[in-house]
Amino acid sequence: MAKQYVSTTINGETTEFLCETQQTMLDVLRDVIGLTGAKEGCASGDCGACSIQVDGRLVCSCLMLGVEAAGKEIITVEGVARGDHLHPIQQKFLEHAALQCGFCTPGLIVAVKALLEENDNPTETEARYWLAGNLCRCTGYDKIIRAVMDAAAVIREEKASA
Amino acid sequence: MNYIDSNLKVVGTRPLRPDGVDKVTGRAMYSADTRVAGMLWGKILRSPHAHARIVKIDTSKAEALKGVYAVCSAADFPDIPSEEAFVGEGPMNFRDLAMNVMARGKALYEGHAIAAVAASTPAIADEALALIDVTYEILPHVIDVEAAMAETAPLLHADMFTQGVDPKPTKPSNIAKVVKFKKGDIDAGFKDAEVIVEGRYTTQPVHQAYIEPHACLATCAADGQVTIHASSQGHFMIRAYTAKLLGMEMANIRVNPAEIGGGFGGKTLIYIEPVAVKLAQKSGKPVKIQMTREDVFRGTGPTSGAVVEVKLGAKKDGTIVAAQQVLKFQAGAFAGSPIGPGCMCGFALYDIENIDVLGYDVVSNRPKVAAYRAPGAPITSFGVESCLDDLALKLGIDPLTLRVKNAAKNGTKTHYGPTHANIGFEQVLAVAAAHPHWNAPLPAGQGRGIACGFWFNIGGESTATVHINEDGSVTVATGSPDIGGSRASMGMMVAEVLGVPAERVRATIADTASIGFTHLTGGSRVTFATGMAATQAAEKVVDELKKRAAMIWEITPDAVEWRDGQAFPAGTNAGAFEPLDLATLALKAARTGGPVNAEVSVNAQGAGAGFGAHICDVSVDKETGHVTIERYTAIQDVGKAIHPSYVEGQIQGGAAQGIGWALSEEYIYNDKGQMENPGFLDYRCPVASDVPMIEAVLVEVPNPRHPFGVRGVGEVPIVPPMAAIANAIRGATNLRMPNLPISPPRLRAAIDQAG
Amino acid sequence: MSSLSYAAPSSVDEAVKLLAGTAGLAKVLSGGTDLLVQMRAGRMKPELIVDVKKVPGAIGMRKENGAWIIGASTPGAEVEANKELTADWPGLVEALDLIGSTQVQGRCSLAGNLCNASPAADSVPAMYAAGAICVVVGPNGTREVPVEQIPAGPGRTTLAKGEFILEIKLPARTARSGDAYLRFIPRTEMDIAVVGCGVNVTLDANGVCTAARVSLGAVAPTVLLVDECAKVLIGNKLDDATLAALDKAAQAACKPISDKRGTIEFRTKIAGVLARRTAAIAFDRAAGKTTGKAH
Amino acid sequence: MPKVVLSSGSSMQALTGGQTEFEVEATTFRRLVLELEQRFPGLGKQVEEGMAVAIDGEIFQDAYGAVLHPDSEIVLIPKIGGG
Repeated sequence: MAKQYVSTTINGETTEFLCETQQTMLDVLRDVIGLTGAKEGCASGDCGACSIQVDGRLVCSCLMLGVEAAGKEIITVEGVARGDHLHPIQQKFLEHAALQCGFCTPGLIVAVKALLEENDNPTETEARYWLAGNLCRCTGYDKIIRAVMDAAAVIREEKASA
Repeated sequence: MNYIDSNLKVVGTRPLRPDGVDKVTGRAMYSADTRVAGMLWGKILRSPHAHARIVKIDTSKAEALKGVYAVCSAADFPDIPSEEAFVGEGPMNFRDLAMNVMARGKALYEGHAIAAVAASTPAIADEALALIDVTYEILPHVIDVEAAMAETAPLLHADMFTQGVDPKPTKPSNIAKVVKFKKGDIDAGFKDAEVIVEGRYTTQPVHQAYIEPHACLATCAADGQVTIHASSQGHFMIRAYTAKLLGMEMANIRVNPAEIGGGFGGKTLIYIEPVAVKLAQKSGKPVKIQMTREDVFRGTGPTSGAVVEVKLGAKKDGTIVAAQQVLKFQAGAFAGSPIGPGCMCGFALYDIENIDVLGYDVVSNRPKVAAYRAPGAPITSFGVESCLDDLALKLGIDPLTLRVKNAAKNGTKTHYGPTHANIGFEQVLAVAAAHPHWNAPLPAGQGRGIACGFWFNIGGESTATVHINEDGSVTVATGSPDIGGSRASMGMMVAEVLGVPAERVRATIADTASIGFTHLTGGSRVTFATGMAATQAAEKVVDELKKRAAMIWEITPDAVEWRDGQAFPAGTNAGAFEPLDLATLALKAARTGGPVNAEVSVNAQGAGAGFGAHICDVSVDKETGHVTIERYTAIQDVGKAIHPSYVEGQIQGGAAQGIGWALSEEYIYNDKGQMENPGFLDYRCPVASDVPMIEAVLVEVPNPRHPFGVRGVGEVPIVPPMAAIANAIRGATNLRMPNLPISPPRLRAAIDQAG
Repeated sequence: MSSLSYAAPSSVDEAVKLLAGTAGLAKVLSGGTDLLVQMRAGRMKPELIVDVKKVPGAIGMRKENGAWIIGASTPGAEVEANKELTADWPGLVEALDLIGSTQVQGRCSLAGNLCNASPAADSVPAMYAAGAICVVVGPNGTREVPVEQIPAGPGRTTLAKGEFILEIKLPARTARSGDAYLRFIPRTEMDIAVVGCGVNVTLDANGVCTAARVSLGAVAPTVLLVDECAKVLIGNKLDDATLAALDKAAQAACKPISDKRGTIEFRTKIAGVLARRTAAIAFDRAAGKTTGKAH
Repeated sequence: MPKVVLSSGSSMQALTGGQTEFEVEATTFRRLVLELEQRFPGLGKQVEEGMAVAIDGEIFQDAYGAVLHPDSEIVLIPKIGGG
């Protein structure tokens, strides 16, 4: 079966790959490109562990075909840190102990990034509903939400002082 | 040495976890993240039938497919004899385990593994599975526990005769075991009682629902040596079970522990590892097996669903004088539900003179149950704590006061034998009574509930090594998979003993070939038992460092004192020397006798039992039956919190899982015995918007049997939520909801019925 | 093994040719939030996937003398970001917003939700209530079809081979009009609707209803447009008597099944509850009272 | 002599012919296991592999070394695992 050629941008790098039509973007990231940060928890869009940004918009990479990546700007968890230092969201997740097993964390980091890009001052309720598609079985969400609110504050300060 | 009352510098603080950065940047390697060149994809064919005789398995078409390198079924595995052993978690019959990993003769539940293939791509593997031709003779099936107990029920195992009844039965049964516990004289107790309440409660099986599906990668060298990369709650468990099922020597299997994406007890068993090894042996290539979410739901173990009958008798003043329980636990397709702990935990919280508990371990055509957080305790306590609430109501006594009046204390003899020692239940109840939540006025229309929980916690075998690196930094390695941040607590205990900052100590998990045996991560044992080993290893290192300093100063080791990461002369008559720090001593290690390391193995005893009390407020939409958790507080005796954030996290996570168990999680079967909701869409775990902030209140009653006073914390928090929520719903609606989950259709129906 | 091909045409003609020209099953890909799951589960085995998102008109929104024309493949998140559209059709936008998670919002589309033809689809009852018109393109050119004529049954539509929905038209808003959509689910998010209800009303200066469309989801093989409920509203204010009659009419219209998501009894009762609650929001909006989210 | 109590939950009365309490001459748990096996064939093995014991109130799992006193009470209970 002829594979499809795709040229795209992943975490700022121009990336070319070959994939089969039925391979999802998640399959491509993990099995073709070797970016295993995005996780497969369900492959049906119900857990959010595979969350990525496509042209800035939050999506489940398991609900997108690899071929659809052509010409898009894709951000995965591997592309969130700012060079050699952590993004405030990552820093706050660590400070608040907002992870236990850490398997849902990559998806959450990307989902929170998308949230704070759209709204840097969410209420607790807004944050909880925005993240309803990111299942976490370890934490009960408490520390995750605290980390989100704290990271939002940092990002607002950064903007103010910029 | 004991540090409980010493002035601690590291333990009790909240440093960043050592493995944190990898996990927030996507670098951490979980089971499915490992891949090697030339790797094949293994997939497993599962039974579509709940109960069927396997007449024939024809794999010829699959084997002929291009890209398929190996196919296997039960015929490829040794037919091992029935043998009880306690290698991992709970008594395990290896014949049952083998037959669960690959069905032999009969498929006992929908999702039971029948055969497996290894192919060059996942797509080819899927195609190959479709080409395997299995002839089934469909048999009548049974799903529900009481139906399975009936004389006329379809039998799963012709050779299963109920254990624990005298005389030994002559007819086989689905009842694997009967368990009885007695204390005092139950009949006299009820005669003595002035008030009696009883209830019948049911709970649904619930899945641990770790977000990481089971996965492993097996490679097999020409000389028969096998390497397995897998995440689990015990890589030594994987080695032992895989060796047993394949008839291999343990030394020929090396298991590398991948990061684990949640387990909660569900990864204390194996499902795919022997299959991956077998396929690797047959194909001569590395084989990776990765379960789908549907595989996880259909093929792996939830905890038992159950029927729980409770009868309580009390004096008017609230003294409980008689307590009786009958428990019927689903074990799934093979014997071994947590009926033992189920029978022990419910009444372990209270000082009651007369107790009678009867438990049944019952097989039916469901996946074999696996451990899930305090196995058995949440089920039994849902019944007991709900019934206690009704008793309080009938007595006109505040439900917390009733629990205080009857609370178990040090010296209370339990109905299963042990006497409680060093427990903190009274302290927990006192904190609950004084807590602002318990004393806050209840908003109109809301209900407030309280319930308590108990778990033994265990110790057991652990190994830890501490290395002083050449530059004076420190590494601690253990054999305990880190499921929730234990690397942080290991590093902190070692740092405390060495007198260095937490950041100076790196904690890792060593593979089965690189460290001594360590029992799996479960039973809330790691911070207690492995922590004990790590602490003792650090102490040995300190003794060695003192010797080295003594050698440098030419004085006797007992004239050296270790403080704040440095060696000092002990007093003036020891001589006047500049203190020697870790870096200096490490630098001189070669001259003073070589590397400074220590390894300690323990079989830790004296694990301290844990008690918790949860308070929750709910509001109920009486038109839809929808329940909202408005406020939630979880109070628990944690002994000593090494890293308080991760202790709070355990409690918050356990409470949230309990909220799902109470309100929304359940297995839905059709009349063919097939699960209808094998995915996160319709198996409804709580999402972020379903739960409020969960206030975790840490009560610290130190366990004198641990150097830092640690007692296990991971399991207690899932015990109280179901009853706490049901009790709150009763407060809001005046309805006792005895059946879980308390879903909107159930609650609306109950509201309509009450009129 | 079965080969699957993919095309992303840049014109209607090209897309129609591809869809009509395939011997086997050809599927239109908009957001793919249903299609990819069905393919993964093996329930759907297409030969060709036609990604129509590059077709002019498929993505984006515009207002033409009061009427909104929405590209049928526009991701929910993009539709929700349009403040003016949200002001005109808050109920429809909220319904779209209820499909799946934030992640799903980044992909899911009105056409996908409609053509997946699930009776429980959240945006469909809202489109029924709004009186939306589908612009269908195909081998025989373009035709405009009322939205309620698209679903034929669970998983089936009335679209002919080679046809797909390019745009969704919403009629121009008249004064004192408002719409709302509510659904009931066991959790607060991420579930499929057990019952869904859309209401769209126009009031006179005294708050008396002059026009109404009421729809119910997940209580029959397809979403229902319930005239009996509309009749109850028209000519009345939303007083207790009207609410009671609306509840009764909604329950009477239900022909649900019992399944893993709800029983016949429960669905029927909830349909009545939601009809009342949704109507209350729609009336408030028509009267210019609230603009806040309904959930 | 230390007293052994079979908590009925141990479901081992079958091996002891219904006896639930008896005295055993032993100063360590190891000796106890050997004595039990000798007196009730199968019981010692069962205790070793499937059981935990409460010695004077404290639960031990795999504790050969545990010391028994003349007045010790040893209760045999199911082994405890956990999640």
